[in-house]
Amino acid sequence: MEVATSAAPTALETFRMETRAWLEANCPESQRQSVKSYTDMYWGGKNPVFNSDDQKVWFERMLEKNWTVPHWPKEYGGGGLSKEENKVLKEEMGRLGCRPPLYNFGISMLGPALLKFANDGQKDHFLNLITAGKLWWCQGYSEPGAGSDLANLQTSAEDKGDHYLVNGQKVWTSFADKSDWIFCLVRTDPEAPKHSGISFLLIDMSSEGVSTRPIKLLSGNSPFCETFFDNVKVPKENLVGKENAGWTIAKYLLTHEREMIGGVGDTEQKTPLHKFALDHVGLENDILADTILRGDVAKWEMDDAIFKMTISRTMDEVKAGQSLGASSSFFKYYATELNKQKLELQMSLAGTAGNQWEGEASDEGRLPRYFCRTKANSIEGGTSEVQLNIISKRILGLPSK
Amino acid sequence: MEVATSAAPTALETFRMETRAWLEANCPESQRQSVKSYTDMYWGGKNPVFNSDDQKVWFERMLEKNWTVPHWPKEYGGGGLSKEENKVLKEEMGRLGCRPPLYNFGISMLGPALLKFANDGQKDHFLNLITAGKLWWCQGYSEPGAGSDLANLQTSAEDKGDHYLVNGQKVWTSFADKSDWIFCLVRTDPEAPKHSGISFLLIDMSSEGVSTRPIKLLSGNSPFCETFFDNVKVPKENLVGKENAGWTIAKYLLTHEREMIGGVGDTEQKTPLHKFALDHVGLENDILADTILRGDVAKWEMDDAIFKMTISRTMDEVKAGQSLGASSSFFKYYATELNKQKLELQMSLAGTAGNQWEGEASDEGRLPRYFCRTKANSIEGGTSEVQLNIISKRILGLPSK
Amino acid sequence: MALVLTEEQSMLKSSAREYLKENAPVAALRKLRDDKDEKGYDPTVWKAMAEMGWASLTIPESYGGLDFGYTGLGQILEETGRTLTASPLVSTVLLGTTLIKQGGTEAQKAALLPEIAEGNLLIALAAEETSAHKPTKIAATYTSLGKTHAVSGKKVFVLDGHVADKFIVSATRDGKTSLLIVNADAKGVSVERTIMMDSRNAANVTFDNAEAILLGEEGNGIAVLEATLDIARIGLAAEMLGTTCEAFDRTIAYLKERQQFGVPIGVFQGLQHRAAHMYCEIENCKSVVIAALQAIDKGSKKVPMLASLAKAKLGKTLQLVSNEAIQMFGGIGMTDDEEIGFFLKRARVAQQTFGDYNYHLDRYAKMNNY
Amino acid sequence: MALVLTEEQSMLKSSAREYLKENAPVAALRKLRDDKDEKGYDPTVWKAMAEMGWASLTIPESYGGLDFGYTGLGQILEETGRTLTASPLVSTVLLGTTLIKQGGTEAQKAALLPEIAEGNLLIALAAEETSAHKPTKIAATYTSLGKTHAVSGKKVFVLDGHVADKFIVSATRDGKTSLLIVNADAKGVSVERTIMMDSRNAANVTFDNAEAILLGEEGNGIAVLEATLDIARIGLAAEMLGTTCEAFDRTIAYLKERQQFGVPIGVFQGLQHRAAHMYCEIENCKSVVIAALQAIDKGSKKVPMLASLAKAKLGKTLQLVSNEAIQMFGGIGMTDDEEIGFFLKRARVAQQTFGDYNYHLDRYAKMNNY
Repeated sequence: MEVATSAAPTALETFRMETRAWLEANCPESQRQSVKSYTDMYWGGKNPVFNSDDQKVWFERMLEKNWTVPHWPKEYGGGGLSKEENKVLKEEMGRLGCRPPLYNFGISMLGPALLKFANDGQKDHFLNLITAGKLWWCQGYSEPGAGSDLANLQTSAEDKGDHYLVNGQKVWTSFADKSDWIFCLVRTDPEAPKHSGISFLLIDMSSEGVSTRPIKLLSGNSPFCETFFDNVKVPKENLVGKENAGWTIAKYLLTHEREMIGGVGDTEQKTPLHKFALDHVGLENDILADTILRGDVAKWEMDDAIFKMTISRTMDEVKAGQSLGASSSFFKYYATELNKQKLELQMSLAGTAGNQWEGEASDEGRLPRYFCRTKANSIEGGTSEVQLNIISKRILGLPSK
Repeated sequence: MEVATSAAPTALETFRMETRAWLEANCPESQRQSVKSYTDMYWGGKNPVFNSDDQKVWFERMLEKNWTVPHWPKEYGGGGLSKEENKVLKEEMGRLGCRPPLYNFGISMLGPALLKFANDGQKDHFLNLITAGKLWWCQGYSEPGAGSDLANLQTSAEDKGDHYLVNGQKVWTSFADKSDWIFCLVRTDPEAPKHSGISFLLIDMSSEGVSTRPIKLLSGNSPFCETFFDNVKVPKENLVGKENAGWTIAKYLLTHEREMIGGVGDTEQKTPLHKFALDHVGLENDILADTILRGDVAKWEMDDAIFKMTISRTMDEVKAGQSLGASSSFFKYYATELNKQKLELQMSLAGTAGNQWEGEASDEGRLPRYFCRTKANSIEGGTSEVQLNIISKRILGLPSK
Repeated sequence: MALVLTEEQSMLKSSAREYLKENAPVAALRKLRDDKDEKGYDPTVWKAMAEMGWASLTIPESYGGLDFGYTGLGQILEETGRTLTASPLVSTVLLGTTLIKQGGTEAQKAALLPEIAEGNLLIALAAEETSAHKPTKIAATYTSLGKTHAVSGKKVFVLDGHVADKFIVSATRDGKTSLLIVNADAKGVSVERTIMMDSRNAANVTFDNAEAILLGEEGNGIAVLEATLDIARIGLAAEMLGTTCEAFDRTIAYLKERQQFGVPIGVFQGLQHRAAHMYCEIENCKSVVIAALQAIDKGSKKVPMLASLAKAKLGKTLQLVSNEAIQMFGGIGMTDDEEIGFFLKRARVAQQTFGDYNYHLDRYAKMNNY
Repeated sequence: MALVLTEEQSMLKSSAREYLKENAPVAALRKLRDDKDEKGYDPTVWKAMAEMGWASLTIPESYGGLDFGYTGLGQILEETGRTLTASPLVSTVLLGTTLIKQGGTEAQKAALLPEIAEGNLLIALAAEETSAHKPTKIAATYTSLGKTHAVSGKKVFVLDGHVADKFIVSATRDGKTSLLIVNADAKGVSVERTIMMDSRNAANVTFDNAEAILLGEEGNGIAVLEATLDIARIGLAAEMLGTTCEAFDRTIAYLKERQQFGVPIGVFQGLQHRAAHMYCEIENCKSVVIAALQAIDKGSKKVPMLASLAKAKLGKTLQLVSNEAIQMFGGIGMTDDEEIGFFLKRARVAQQTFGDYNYHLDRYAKMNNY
């Protein structure tokens, strides 16, 4: 037990004990297994698909407690938990290994933007739908031809009085083929400088003129899609924030995304790299048989261990009142480069068996497909080059011209 | 013997046999030892200093055969050898280890420029002095504040009718304190675009207003100096090429310099790196005791061996008629980076003993001073960054804007 | 020998490039993959290659070959590396022909080499037994049945194993290592095709007392295998050189074409310096490959050293270049629609074939006694 | 414990920075070097440091110390790393005090620690015997003379060896390893100062049956030595962090100021990306240093692991940053007049002190059983 004093428990300690008891009683065994891919997750939506009864039960029980998004205000269907309570809940869920009952870009990305930039009506309407898991959201930022130059977007939203007429194309819209709604950057003023003519728009994916096409990656199938808008009518009330002021919202969201990607690191693999090495290469004279790979593995593990300390240190500093600022670029850059290096090493350690792309023996090429997939880590959510630019300009103050 | 045919020897074969015999008879034993530093070399000059009788004898014998600069035309005191003969002479000198009888920037750098750009009078006068070793030359290109941006030079030469009045400062002028003359880039038109107002001028270092100051490096003393011009009068006949057309000559010379530096690589150390490693670290289980350094040493030796093949291949291609072009930038970049890496490895291999800066045990810090000195390899003669710029623009054709 | 191609070699190379661009581009590999083609290579193309003499380049004239040498074969391989062409060139010509030349009896040469030259016979070397390259650590065994033998053992990563007519198998008996020829249709042979990430052909092959005959003399298996592998490493390095150059060329072209922030991304010095560095490494790759190929043709003692140098350097450089290619192509490079990803995948498999970078680094150090 | 400084630690750090900037900047080291100063450090500065309590930070209050902990000492070391200050902090405080605290008897602590706290006693650890760091491979021996002992052996790279009042020497007898205290003026002690590239103090010291007393118990030499070295590695890493940060700060300032082609060179993306990468590595250095310092103060079992992590990471990063600094400063950075070169030189010596990058990489792998 954490509490060894004779004094009465604090409110937070009571909350912890009650939460623990409730989770133990209510979280089905199967929902305590770690998530292996996005197909293990429940995403909600208009036409919800549960992949097991347990998943449904768990979602419904958590929904009832308003714990799908425990830290949002109660008026929007959130749990209204304080920062401290939310931390306790997370810790206790982590202790048991409970899966989040609901995944959705509405929670992780759109929600924070709505809370900050939306009007009351929008908050009321959309945040409640999000906490209830009633809409599956996707994100419409990137466009072909834009890439790192995100602000160079061409999808247009023409003012038609009561609605916008949207035309254009988005890429890298995850789950667009399954989503109910999309939050989107569109160009509302083609004459303005490129950052100034952008607006933030919510679009119903069932609108006429919206179509999607899945993108196949090097690694195989993916949740990514291309999304096409062909004379799509969008009511003006779906505009978030002011017209032509969407870039501010976009930047706010991008920082969120970057932190997510940087922080997540490698969710797929929990085994230490040297264990993987020992399994594949073995010992010789008490050291890893391949002495050159041994050095590379040690170098990687040291860098990784130290980077984790930096994450802790930064969290401690934020708690102590310092702001995170542009260092999310550092996390994004470093975490993704480390992950790529790790998979390079694993491929070397696995030898020719690691090159098998199909078949049971290789779990349908799990390793090489993940290897290929990691190559995108340093591209999506802002390339490594963009992160280095941000560091050199915003943190180091190096001149632009 | 190279020749195993029964036919009569060709003229070139005869030349080879005669040359070999002459060298064997005439090159003193001490002049067949490898050169360890510039103090072992004979540099010529108005006040010649020979560091041994052998050095004097060797110089005088070679001078008599006009072999101080064997491939220059006879009319300028050169040997008038054909390309093939010159190659044979070099090979035969290499076979015996004969030192060049005369070192001088007049030979390696100024000479080629004079041959290409000077008028007949200048050629007659200066080339004969160079082949006879009667002038010690230094080079006045770099200026403080110019650095990689060489054309940004400020030393001015004002037209005063029959002479120029030179004012300004040069840096990195090797041996300026010992030299008789300097070949110099000066600005003759301050109004012109920066590449267009530059002229190539020869200046007598004994002129009034010329002074020098040696530069101490990280590694200790060096042949480099700062050279100051304070109202120095230079006769107009010392202008090489046209006024304001000096940049062409400079570029021509720079390519020469780059090749020299790239080609030279490491003249100081001939022991293979792994021998150095074995001497310092030793074997354990039949492999180098430090397995991590072992990998680094092998990696370096492989890169070095392969780079040497590239030098051979390029020479073969040049012989086969291809032009060298901008690939001298590649040689310069790669050779100097390799050399820096080598010294990093040697410092690691030598351990704490390699950190001794003074004293007999360390030969007065030979290793760490050389280590420090190599850091300049990737700066002098055009930085690595400049070389990479040249490669990306001139070879790869990447755009500038 | 000067480190440049002869006129004949250059001509062979250009004609190969032209043929492959037309008849076996990357799109052809994609089609084989997407069609789940049973053979995994195009027999029509292979037949044409044989007709152009590509299968005969290293076969002496006395056996119906062109006796053109490995430097010539290297040019072909380099070009197939550019187009990522799946063909039996590596299995049958680079490995098979070399094994037979190095180890076979006069009769075996006379019987097999002309068939290979004609494009009628596919050979696969069954040597690897573990995921890590350890060619001389052999668990497979054979027994003598008088004139013939019987081989047992499990082999992995057998290139073109599922389409080969004959296997050449490494196995031991009483401490002697030999190579044995086994017909693909012999009893006791079972072949399981493995689909690899580069969409090229490989298989796991099990021999259960399969009938075999010795390739040449008994007990010379290690010597022939190692000599052949060194040649194969060099040939593969030549192929990887083509793959590296093509991936690089495509990347440079993309840097000039792709617009971001109103300029082609090739103006950014961060990318320029990385591209220039790759250029330097590729120049070095060209040197070691031609030096190594010529060493084979000269019968130089330096072949093993050059084989490790070439395979290591190309492995490292192709890894660098294919990774940088994806990064510089950005999101588009991650899609299966864009061909650059095929180069990344091929790079990884080629890296693991015949010993990876670390294997050859270690071997190089050992050859220099440290 | 949160990975941030307490208010007291931050204040200590700021005041140290101010003092050192004023009283012991890089110029002071240059002067000691150029004057061929006999001591190689400034006793006035050392006295002042002691008066400010820097020599007492890790000494318990009962022995006249401040008991402020190693995290506090680390802040001082970091600041001396910025100014490259030559002082007995490493030899006497980081090593000496720790050795006595870890290994000494009650009486030894009571006698020696207050003297150190006052700045009156300099201690040098004589442990290394070879150029490579192998602290537990000890050839020096000692014999018993009843109450006292006699030590013989040759020690190298003894930090502050030529100015120390007492040596603590590692030596063996009958398979037992012990630490022994030898007075610098004892018979049989000969000291040869070695001038190192960083202009800091070191010496080779020979003991020829020199009179000695045991530090604490016989036979606990390895344990005390290793525990002390791990603390010293972390302290040195803190010092190296300061050196790294200062070299980096100066480089960034130079990138903003130096004009080439009409612009500050900091606009070039090739340099920007390298600078940004260094920034990331330095952030990591800060994390591992504070985590390791706090681990000492917590008495954590992870100290050895963290010591290797910290020393390795700082060694690698300081090497990178000091090399890049010279390259980015260009020609001016190569001159002795410019101070940046002092950082390169210090980087190399610090790298070799208490085990270099490879040593700790290897040790880390061994600690993780691979």
